[in-house]
Amino acid sequence: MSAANATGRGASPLKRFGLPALLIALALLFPFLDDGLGLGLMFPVIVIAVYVMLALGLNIVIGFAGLLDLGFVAFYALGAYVVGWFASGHFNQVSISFLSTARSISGGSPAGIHISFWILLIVAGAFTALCGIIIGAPTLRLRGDYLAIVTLGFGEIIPRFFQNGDNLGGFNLTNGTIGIKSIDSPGISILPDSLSTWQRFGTLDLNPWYYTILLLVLITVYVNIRLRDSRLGRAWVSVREDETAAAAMGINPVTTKLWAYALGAMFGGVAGAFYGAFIKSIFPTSFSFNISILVLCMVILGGMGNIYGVILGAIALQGINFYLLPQINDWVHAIGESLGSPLLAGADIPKYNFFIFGIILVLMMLLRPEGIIPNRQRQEELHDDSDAGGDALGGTVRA
Amino acid sequence: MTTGEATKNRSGALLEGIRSSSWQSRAAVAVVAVLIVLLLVQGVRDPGQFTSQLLIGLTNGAIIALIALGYTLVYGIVELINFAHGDNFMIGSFVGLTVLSGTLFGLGLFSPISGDSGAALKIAGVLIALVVAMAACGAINVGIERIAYKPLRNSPRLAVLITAIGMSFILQNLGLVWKGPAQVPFPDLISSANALPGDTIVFRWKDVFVIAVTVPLLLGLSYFIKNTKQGKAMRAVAQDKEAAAMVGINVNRTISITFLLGGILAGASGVMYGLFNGITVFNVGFTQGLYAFTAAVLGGIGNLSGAVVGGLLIGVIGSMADQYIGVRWTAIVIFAVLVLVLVFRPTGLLGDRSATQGGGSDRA
Amino acid sequence: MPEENGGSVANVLEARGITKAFGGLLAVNAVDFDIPERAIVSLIGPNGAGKTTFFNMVSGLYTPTRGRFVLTGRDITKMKPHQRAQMGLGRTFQNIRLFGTMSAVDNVLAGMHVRLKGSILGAVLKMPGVRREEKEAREKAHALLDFVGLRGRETFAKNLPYGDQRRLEIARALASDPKLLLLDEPTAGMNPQETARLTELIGRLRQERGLSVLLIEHEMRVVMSISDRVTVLDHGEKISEGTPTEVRQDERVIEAYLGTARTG
Amino acid sequence: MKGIRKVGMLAALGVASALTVAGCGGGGGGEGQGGAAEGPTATIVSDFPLQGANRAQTETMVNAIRLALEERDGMAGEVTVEYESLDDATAQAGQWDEAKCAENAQSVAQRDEVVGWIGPFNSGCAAVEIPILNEAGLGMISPANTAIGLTKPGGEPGEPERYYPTGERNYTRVIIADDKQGAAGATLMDEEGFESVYILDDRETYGQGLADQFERTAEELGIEVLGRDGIDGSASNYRSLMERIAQEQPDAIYFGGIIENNAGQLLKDKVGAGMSNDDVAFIGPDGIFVDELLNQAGDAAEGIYVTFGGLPEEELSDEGQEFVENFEAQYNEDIQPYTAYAYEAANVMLDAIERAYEADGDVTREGVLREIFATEDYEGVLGEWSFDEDGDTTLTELSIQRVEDGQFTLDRTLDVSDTVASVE
Repeated sequence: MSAANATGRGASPLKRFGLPALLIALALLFPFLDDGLGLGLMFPVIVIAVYVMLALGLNIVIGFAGLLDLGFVAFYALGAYVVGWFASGHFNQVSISFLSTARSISGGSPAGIHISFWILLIVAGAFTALCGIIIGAPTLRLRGDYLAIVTLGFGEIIPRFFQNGDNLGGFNLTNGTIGIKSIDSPGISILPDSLSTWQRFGTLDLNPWYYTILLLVLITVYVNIRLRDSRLGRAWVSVREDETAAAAMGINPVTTKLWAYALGAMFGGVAGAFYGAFIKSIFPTSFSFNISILVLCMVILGGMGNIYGVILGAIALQGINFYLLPQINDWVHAIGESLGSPLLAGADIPKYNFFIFGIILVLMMLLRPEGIIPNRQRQEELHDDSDAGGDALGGTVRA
Repeated sequence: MTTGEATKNRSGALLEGIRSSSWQSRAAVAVVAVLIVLLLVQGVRDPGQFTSQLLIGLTNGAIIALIALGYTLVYGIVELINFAHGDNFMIGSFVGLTVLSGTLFGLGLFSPISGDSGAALKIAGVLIALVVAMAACGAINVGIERIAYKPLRNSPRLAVLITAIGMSFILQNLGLVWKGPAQVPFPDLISSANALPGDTIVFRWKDVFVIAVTVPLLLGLSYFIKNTKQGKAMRAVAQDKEAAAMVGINVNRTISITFLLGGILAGASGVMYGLFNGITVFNVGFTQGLYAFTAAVLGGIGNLSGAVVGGLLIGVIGSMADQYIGVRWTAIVIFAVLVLVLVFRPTGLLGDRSATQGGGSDRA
Repeated sequence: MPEENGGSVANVLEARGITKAFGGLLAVNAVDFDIPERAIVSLIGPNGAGKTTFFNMVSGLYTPTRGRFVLTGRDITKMKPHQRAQMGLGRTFQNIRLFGTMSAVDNVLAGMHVRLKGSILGAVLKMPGVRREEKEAREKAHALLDFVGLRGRETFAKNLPYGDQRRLEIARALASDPKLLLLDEPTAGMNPQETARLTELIGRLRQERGLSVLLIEHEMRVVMSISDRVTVLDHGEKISEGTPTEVRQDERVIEAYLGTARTG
Repeated sequence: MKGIRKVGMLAALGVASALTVAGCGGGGGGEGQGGAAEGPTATIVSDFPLQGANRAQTETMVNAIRLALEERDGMAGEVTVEYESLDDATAQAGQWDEAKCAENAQSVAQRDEVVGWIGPFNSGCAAVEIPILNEAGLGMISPANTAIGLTKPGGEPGEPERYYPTGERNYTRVIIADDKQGAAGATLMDEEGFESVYILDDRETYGQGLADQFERTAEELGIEVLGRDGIDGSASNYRSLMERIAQEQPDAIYFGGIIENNAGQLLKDKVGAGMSNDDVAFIGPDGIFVDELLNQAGDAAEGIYVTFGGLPEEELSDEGQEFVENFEAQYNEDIQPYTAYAYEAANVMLDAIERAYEADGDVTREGVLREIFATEDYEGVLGEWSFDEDGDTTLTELSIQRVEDGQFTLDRTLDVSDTVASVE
């Protein structure tokens, strides 16, 4: 990473800024593209962007600091619940509103706590970072697999706690399995009426949602890059590579890891907060172990530690999930019909989703363990005797 | 770091850990003691109920223990959390079910195992189902190792962990396609009648069956590892692969045999699970696997007796939580135990991984 | 220890009654040990004498069973390795432990970690202070690499030649501005030329940078040529201490070395 | 604007069938070719979880909708009707997924040619979808949602208004809501003279809501509630739980939940703990009213009661009987409890489209929605009923099944309108 950075400094400005600029421009224009071509992909793209953010958060923990976290979903859930608690009618015992878009049909101030979404994004980030520190502080001195197991334990406990949290000594904290519903929409109320879709994000025009998550993703990417190239980024790599040696250099392994954990948790939490507001409902069952695994696979598939690879991994996996697998079903049916084969025409591909997913994971690891776009350092670790070359962004391909 | 140095480091760290966290350990011991006292008070208040729950917990735990052994064996040798193990267990129960429905179709239900005519057939059927499932799961486990783990032996652990997760997905999907998404019933071959006289304490023939399968398997496994040449090779490989290879042990073969043993245990526990609970389902491997894995960690992963103790403890903790805390909190209690054990005693209850010792926790 | 404090030469490190027991085995037994300022002190002894254990206790990997360490007047016995490093203790490892997939410069920068102040927020916001600091740090790292005589600054550490890796490790240790540098068999596996260059480098550490050095070394020629003082351990006990010449002539030392040679 | 979007849609269909729809190419390929090309074309969609444990059930529901359409030659009066089946489940979740629900609703909301929505299956999914489709003014008919709060107060605070941001209703259901079904369970206990009950639920929206309703009515009727627990549907067995319930010596155990959450195991362990169904009655809701339960639980299912928010197939109207015959002949599979409801929902929807076209000369969402709510004295497979102003069915007749000789048999029908009124 830092080495790549050094190489990057020498690379032409076109290469350094050209590709990201092109990608950002493309991302900015996507809604027009979607509308013009009638793709109808806005919704899945927004969900994919949420996963990109999650994957980038987990990338800090796994890719940069080398901590295997199997319970990342916990922070996602916590972030979502922050929005659920403070931007809905859930705590109907009180009625507090602050810069919120929430309105009451009866005209009075709506029951529950309604705080501006924008404030809650920050609150969610801070809260999950704090939770990351609370969970991490006693556990991060564990190494490798043990840490993975503890995080897995937390990942199982927290959603179950939300599930049971509708009656904690008579207090309804989480509304149990029924979940928290009718979460307030974000909005920027100071805008003129001509931008009414931005005053209160609606469900029919998804552009405000899209640009919001795009901004969040870009911030995440930027922070990821800055951190990677910072003093802390070096400390992460050194702790990942050799904790004992890092400690002998005066790097405190526990606080270094704790930072990774807290920052990763923060991005997970912000992603969760956005997701909660976007879906408008939170159910504890949506935060299952599978999500942790899915995000983990995104990070690994894309190339641990490589920011662009992780983004690509998230897009690829969630794309497969949302888009490709249902499509395959249609294709197989179409092929079956044209061939007159009732077996294919009636084949039930969704039934094999897990199978396809599993095969992808196994093949990927067997054929290209360093990920789609490998991180240069990680590639070195994986291919022990090959020499250096290429940079993180472009990624020399050595399968 | 050389092995010797690593060992020294570890023991040094352990000593240091015990000393520096003594107040924590003391607090933990105090909490555990209070809990045990509370349980005993309940036990004295209603001994029948307490004993029944204890026995339920122990039999549930025995099944978990068998699955946990598979995790711990593999971890001890290759330091891999074999995520596919739980799903292999599920496949085992499906194989057993298929065998049973094929050979014993239409057999009368609900007759206790006694001298009547069906009994011999039942026993034979159960035995065949067990053997076939054990063989099938053993083969699957070895196959998975060959295809998905062996090529990655020198890769970072994360890579292997991902393939393990991938294999788990594949097996689960196989189960889904094979037996469908719904729970599938097992034939009711073993009586649910109480094996003990009276009805204050319930210990059913099904529970007897679990013990009757588990104990010989454990003894056999323990004998195999302690006394046979292959078992000794396993221990050697677990200690140090390179050194073992240098003294002429076939490391690949030893690893295969470990996976074979793990698969055999998964197959046996799968059939046992089905016969015992009467129902199995394609995703049973996930939850049971998670509990079993927790058990393995609780006992000290890599440690065989630890897996057994951990399994039994998880079973008992589960049933006690069902009884005294509330069913909805049971899973949380079990995972909280997992987290607390790891935080306060990362090496597990039986700590020292003497039996099949997994190497350094700090391999880069 | 009044006499040390009153003396003209202050000690960088004072070890008093250091004892380490592994189970029932006494690896190090009641060793007193001083390292004066700007001194090169060597610790030698046959295999299994407790050198590495003692060394690891100094650097904080092990905690002594009894006894205490004082580094530049402060008790560091209970400190963790990274705290000791922050206090001014730098070290290298017997079997080189560089951050293999970081470039040489980045290895040195990682060593500089504790001397840099850049906060996370500063790094994220690219604050001018942080940028200036990074720039200065990079220049300093280059200077350190020059000092140890290493080219190939952007090469991955693990791809450097063996001798260069040793030098890089020293540069990395120097990056944290230590007052005391612990070198664990720095010439292990080196050919005579490399050994000579490294010996010269160790000498320059004291002359040019004013460091104290604690050296564990097998290569007697190195020990005898650059040490101000040599301490000999055997079976966990200090059996001799003095100038190289004194130690060389000490009967017990000869006996200890011959004894181990005899038994094996 | 409308024109542009139409063009856009055509382009989309031309380039790639970009939306995650599975329907058109599948089994119902022949639909929509009934001649009479002069009328307009409209599309209806259904939204069910087509993956995971509910699959067997939801597939029959999709087929039932296809059947309804085929019986009319793909026409609702003059209007040619296209049908698409959406899936709100994901492989990862193995069941409905709120993101998928929202996505389906979002994408459909923006397609003007869609005028009707049949579904969803799960009440939790409905809570996600209704607000989105409400803003789009799309009329919904659910064949399976029973959570009360979707249409009327009695669930959580703020319900049902929170689901209807425009203030206008757009959601109806042909199934009887949980308040009535929960009451039916309690009424059954009352009639049978059971005095105490232990309540279990599967901690899902459906089961927990139902158990809440049951608990309320039971307390109204003076039945002692000995305890309440939420089970983990993935537990290996419930022996400890049943052991503990046995100590309480209840007259009955009520389970609010679905078969997927291990109801078969629960029954086995109940009987195994010495609580035979004769000594301690077991009452469950329509969520376990599936033949699969008999298969799973075997002898342990003998004698249990199951409440159903409607009538079983043999009690259906003549149209109902005819539907069962047609369906089983056409698709060669047994109907499931909700199959007839999907069929009814489809017919109500098609009739509404027909009436809307007759009245307006065009098929619009507004028109269809208006006509859905105008459904009155409808004679369908479920009997004769209307939608009330909340969009709920006016049917109040529920049935209680009992398992006898390994089969669900109608035990009695209950009219619970009085009981519910007293609770409210």
